Amino acid sequence: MSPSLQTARVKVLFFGRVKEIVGHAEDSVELPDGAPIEALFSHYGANHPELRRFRASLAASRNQEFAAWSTPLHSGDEVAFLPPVSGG
Amino acid sequence: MSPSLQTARVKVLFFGRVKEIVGHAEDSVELPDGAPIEALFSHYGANHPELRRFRASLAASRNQEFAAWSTPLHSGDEVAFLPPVSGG
Amino acid sequence: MNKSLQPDLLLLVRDPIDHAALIQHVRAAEDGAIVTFDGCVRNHSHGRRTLYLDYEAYESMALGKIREIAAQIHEKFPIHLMSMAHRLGRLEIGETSVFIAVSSAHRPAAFEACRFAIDTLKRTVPIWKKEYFVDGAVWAEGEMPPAPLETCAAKPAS
Amino acid sequence: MNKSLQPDLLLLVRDPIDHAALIQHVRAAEDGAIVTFDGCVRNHSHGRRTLYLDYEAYESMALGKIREIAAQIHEKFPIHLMSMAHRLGRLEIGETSVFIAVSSAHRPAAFEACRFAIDTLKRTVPIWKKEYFVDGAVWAEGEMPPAPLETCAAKPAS
Repeated sequence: MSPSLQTARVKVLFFGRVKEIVGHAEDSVELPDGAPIEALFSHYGANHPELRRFRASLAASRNQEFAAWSTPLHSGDEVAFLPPVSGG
Repeated sequence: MSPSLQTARVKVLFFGRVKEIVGHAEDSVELPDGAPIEALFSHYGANHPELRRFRASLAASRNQEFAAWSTPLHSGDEVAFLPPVSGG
Repeated sequence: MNKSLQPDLLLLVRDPIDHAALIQHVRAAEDGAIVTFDGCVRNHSHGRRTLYLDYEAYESMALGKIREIAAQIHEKFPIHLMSMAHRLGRLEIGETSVFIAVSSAHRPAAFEACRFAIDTLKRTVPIWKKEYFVDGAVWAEGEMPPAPLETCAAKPAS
Repeated sequence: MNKSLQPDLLLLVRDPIDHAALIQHVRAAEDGAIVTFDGCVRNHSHGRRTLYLDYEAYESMALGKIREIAAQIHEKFPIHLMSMAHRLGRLEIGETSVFIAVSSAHRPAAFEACRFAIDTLKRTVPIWKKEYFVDGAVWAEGEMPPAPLETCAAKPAS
């Protein structure tokens, strides 16, 4: 049972400017179990070069908590790439 | 026209605990023109010894402005001896 | 008092304070923030159960001091408008004794001005509160207003 | 979140915010102070005339973050109750986007907690505002949430 043989299906959510770039609000992606959030972002960055320009200003979340980009992902996780917040 | 020959009539107002001690809300007093607020207070203190106990916690006002006890009084002035304020 | 034209709403009232009217007064399309302070009658004071309060004021001077506070906060903080009302007479538990509303483009000014207004009111406005308990009544311990400078004019010319 | 039993009123809403209900929720006989913050839509932003705003949220996470703010202010300040509502969707000029009410026995806690709540909301709650002008629309410049620590668990065991 090497980690690379297992896959994880995660739910991905997009908001604000990121949603406009990606073109939809929600996605479902299969990736190697334990892959970091960073790897998931690279997947979208490859398809949407404009997204890479915003990388430095984005925060990541996993299961509704802010998370480091190195956080490993597992099946059932919910991930989002969050632009700077501007509520209030 | 030495100052001591002139008299001044001033209006005196009492509030809160001071009003309860003095027994009324308003008074009109004749005193030498230029006499300080302190002298007016002594007049009431003589009649109401309990008032003298509160002297250190009282503020004086002349014409609706806080005033030093040494402020000289003239005809038409409105004076009050104000307990510590507790609005709000 | 160089701001006497400012259209702030400053009141001493004997009937219940109309919060909505005071807020409406400061609300304008150019503002992004409104901060309000509502001082209400607590059911306890120094560990005793309060029945009701009675507020008394030196009304003409109190209004003058409230106008001074309004002028000061316009000088100190970039706010738009303020309203302030203090109620007098008998107040029951839960009723509002003082209400302040401040509007500004950005929130720090509204927060700081509203706080300054109530803190200054409690130190300088001649209003007194008598607290009624089951077993008696006391004048609330108050605050001493800032002492004015002694004036030399008191000495008669000799 | 050891304060999950606290009966604070914490809402995301799509209809106009009911200020009176939020204030009523925190008002109690043991309180002497209620401080409120009303964040409303300004008619201008960075020198341009705003037509309207549109707010979007990551709703489940935003509610979680708002509950964290409530738990934090109960830990930090001796307050009694708080209510907080943020509106989503299209908002016109002058409408309230966020409203916070905090009650306490004495005023410093209510002021400080209310200020802490709106400051923290603006840094940590995933809500985004799009500003519409006559000549276009932009996402408001926002604030970066505090960065979480990098986790070592990311490295696969080799």
